[in-house]
Amino acid sequence: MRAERGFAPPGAPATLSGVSVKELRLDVSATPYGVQIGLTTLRDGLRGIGIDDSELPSVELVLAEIFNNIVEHALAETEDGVIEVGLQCTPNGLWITVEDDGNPMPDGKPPLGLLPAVDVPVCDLPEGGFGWFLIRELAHDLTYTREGDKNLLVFRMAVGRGE
Amino acid sequence: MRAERGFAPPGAPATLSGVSVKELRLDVSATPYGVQIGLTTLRDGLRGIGIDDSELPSVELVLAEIFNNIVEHALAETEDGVIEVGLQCTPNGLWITVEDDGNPMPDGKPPLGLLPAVDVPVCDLPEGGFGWFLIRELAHDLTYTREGDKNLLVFRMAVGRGE
Amino acid sequence: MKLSHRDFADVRVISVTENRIDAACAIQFKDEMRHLTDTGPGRVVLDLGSVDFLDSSGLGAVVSALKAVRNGQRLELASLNPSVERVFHLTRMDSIFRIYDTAETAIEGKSDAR
Amino acid sequence: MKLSHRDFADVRVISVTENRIDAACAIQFKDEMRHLTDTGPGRVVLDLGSVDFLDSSGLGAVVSALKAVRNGQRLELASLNPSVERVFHLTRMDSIFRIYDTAETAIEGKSDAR
Ligand SMILES: Nc1ncnc2c1ncn2[C@@H]1O[C@H](COP(=O)(O)OP(=O)(O)O)[C@@H](O)[C@H]1O
Ligand SMILES: Nc1ncnc2c1ncn2[C@@H]1O[C@H](COP(=O)(O)OP(=O)(O)O)[C@@H](O)[C@H]1O
Repeated sequence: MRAERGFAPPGAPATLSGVSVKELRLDVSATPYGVQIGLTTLRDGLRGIGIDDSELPSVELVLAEIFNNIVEHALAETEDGVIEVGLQCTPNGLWITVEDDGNPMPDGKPPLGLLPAVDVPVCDLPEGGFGWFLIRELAHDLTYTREGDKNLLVFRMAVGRGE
Repeated sequence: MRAERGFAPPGAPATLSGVSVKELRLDVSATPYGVQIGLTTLRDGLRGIGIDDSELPSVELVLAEIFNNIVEHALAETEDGVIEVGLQCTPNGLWITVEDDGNPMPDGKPPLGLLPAVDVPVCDLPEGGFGWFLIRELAHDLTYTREGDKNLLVFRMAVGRGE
Repeated sequence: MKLSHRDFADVRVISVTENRIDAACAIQFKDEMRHLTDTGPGRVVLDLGSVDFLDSSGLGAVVSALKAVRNGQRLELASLNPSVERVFHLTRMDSIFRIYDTAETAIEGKSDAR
Repeated sequence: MKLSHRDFADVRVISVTENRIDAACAIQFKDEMRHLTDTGPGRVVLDLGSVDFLDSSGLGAVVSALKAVRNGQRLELASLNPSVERVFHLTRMDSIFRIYDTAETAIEGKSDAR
C-alpha cells in the first residue's frame, strides 16, 4: 500500500468534523493476478477502516468487476498498467475512487448494465455481460469523469456505517 | 415431366443391347417447395422405372441434398431457377444427372463432405454441413463438370438392379 | 408443418403429423418445437413415427430443437422409420439422442435411464 | 485452479479446492470442468463450498461449464456460500441451476427431481 495522501473524492461529502477519517489507498497492477492480489490485500485494509466482515463481499465484488473491466477493456493494450484505488469510510458509507489512464468508456459513459436475459435455452445463456449490471446494483451515486487521459470513477457503497 | 429426349450421361456405360432403357426426366423448380414436389413426383416415376420401394429412400435423400444445395447455394440469387434431372436404370445401377445454370461449386469442385464432429457438447453440435457427407456416402462414381455456365453432376446409385 | 402433443405425468410426447421434415419446413418445425419444449416438462419425447423422409435440413432442425432445451430438460426420440433411422445412423446423430422403439416404451421408460 | 472429484453410483461430485473463481482462473476452471464432465456420468454436482468469492467471470465460467455438457447430462450446484449465492441471485442464474444446500443432499437427491 502506498503512503497516504490527501484524499477528497469529487462528489463525496465533506468529512464531518469530529469524525475520524478512515482511508486507504492502493495501487493495483492491471493484470488478472494483480487484481486477485489487490482484492485480497484490500480485505484486510477494509477491515482496518471499519468495514464489517459481512459487508466485505459486496465491496470486493464491485471492485472486482470494475478492476476486471479496466484490465480487459481500458488497459487491454497496456503492459504495465496500474489502477489507483482510494477508499474512505464516512458516515454515509464507503466512498471509493478508481483511476486508470487507459481508454475512455465507450461513448464517454459507463455501460447501462442491463441484466442479460436468462430465460433462454441453455445454449443461449450469457457467459458475460454481468459486470456493469452488478456494479450498478450494488454501488450508489456513481459518477464517471474523463480527466485528461485518465478515467475516474467515484461511487459509494452502503457499508461501514455500523456500531 | 418433360417429353423424353436423348439421354446419355457422360461416364455412364453404353446401354447394353437387349436391355430395355428405362429413363426419366424432370424439371424441378429451384425453391424449397419445388424440391418437395419434385421429390414426391419422382417417387412414382422411380417405381415406374423399376426401383424397389426399399431403395427409394436413399435415392430421394441424395437428390434432396443435391437439390437443396443448388437452391441454397448455386441458384440462391435466382428467382425462377430450374434444376434438370435425368435418371436412367442400367444393369449397374441407377445413373443420375443433375444440371443447373447457377454459380459454380466453390474452387470448381464439389465439397469433400467430411462428417462434422458429433462427440462435442450439445451446444456445439452441428446443425448443418451434413449434405455432401450424405451424398458422398450414398452416391457412386460422382463427377462434377462445369460446362459453359452450367453445373453438371453425374453419379450412380447402387439400386434398380433387382430381379 | 403440424405438431401435436400429449402430456403425461412427467413427459410431453410431441408427434409430427406430416410425413416429411425437409428444407421446406425445417424452420417452422424448429419454431414449433421451441414453443412446445419451452412450455413442456423436464422430459420431452419427439415421436417421428409418421415421418418417412428426413433430409439433412430436417436433421439440423431436430438438432436445433435439442440445443433449445432448458437446463435439466431432455429431448428424446421415438419411432424412427428405417429411412429416418438411417440418416441418424450415417451422421452418428444416433449417438447423441436417446432413441426409443415406440412412444409407448418412451413413456414407460425411466427418465434417468440413459 | 484445482478441482477434485468423487464418483458415486450415478453422480460425480466436483469440488473446487480453492476459495475463489475469478478472472484470473476462469479459463482454467472451464477447461478442467469440461474434462470432468466429459468423463463423468449423466449427473454432475459442482460443490462450491470452499468458494467464498465469485465474480462475473467466475459466474460466466460456471455457465460455460453448463453449456459444455452432453445431451442428457445435467450439471447441478451445491453448498453456495452467501456471497456466492448472492451473485447467482442478483443475476437470476439461481433460476437456471438446481442448487442443493450441501453435496450430501445432492447425492441423496433423486436425479430426476427437478
Ligand atoms: N472500464 C471500461 N473501459 C472501457 N470499456 C468498458 C469498461 N467497462 C466496460 N466496458 C465496455 O462495456 C461492456 C460491458 O461490460 P460488462 O457489463 O462488465 O460485461 P463484460 O465485460 O462481461 O462484457 C464491455 O464489454 C466493454 O465493451
Ligand atoms: N451446389 C452447390 N453450389 C455451390 N456451393 C455449394 C453447393 N453445394 C454445396 N456447396 C457449398 O458446400 C458447403 C457444404 O455443403 P453441405 O455439405 O450440403 O452443407 P450445408 O449446405 O448444410 O452447409 C455449403 O455450405 C456451400 O458453401
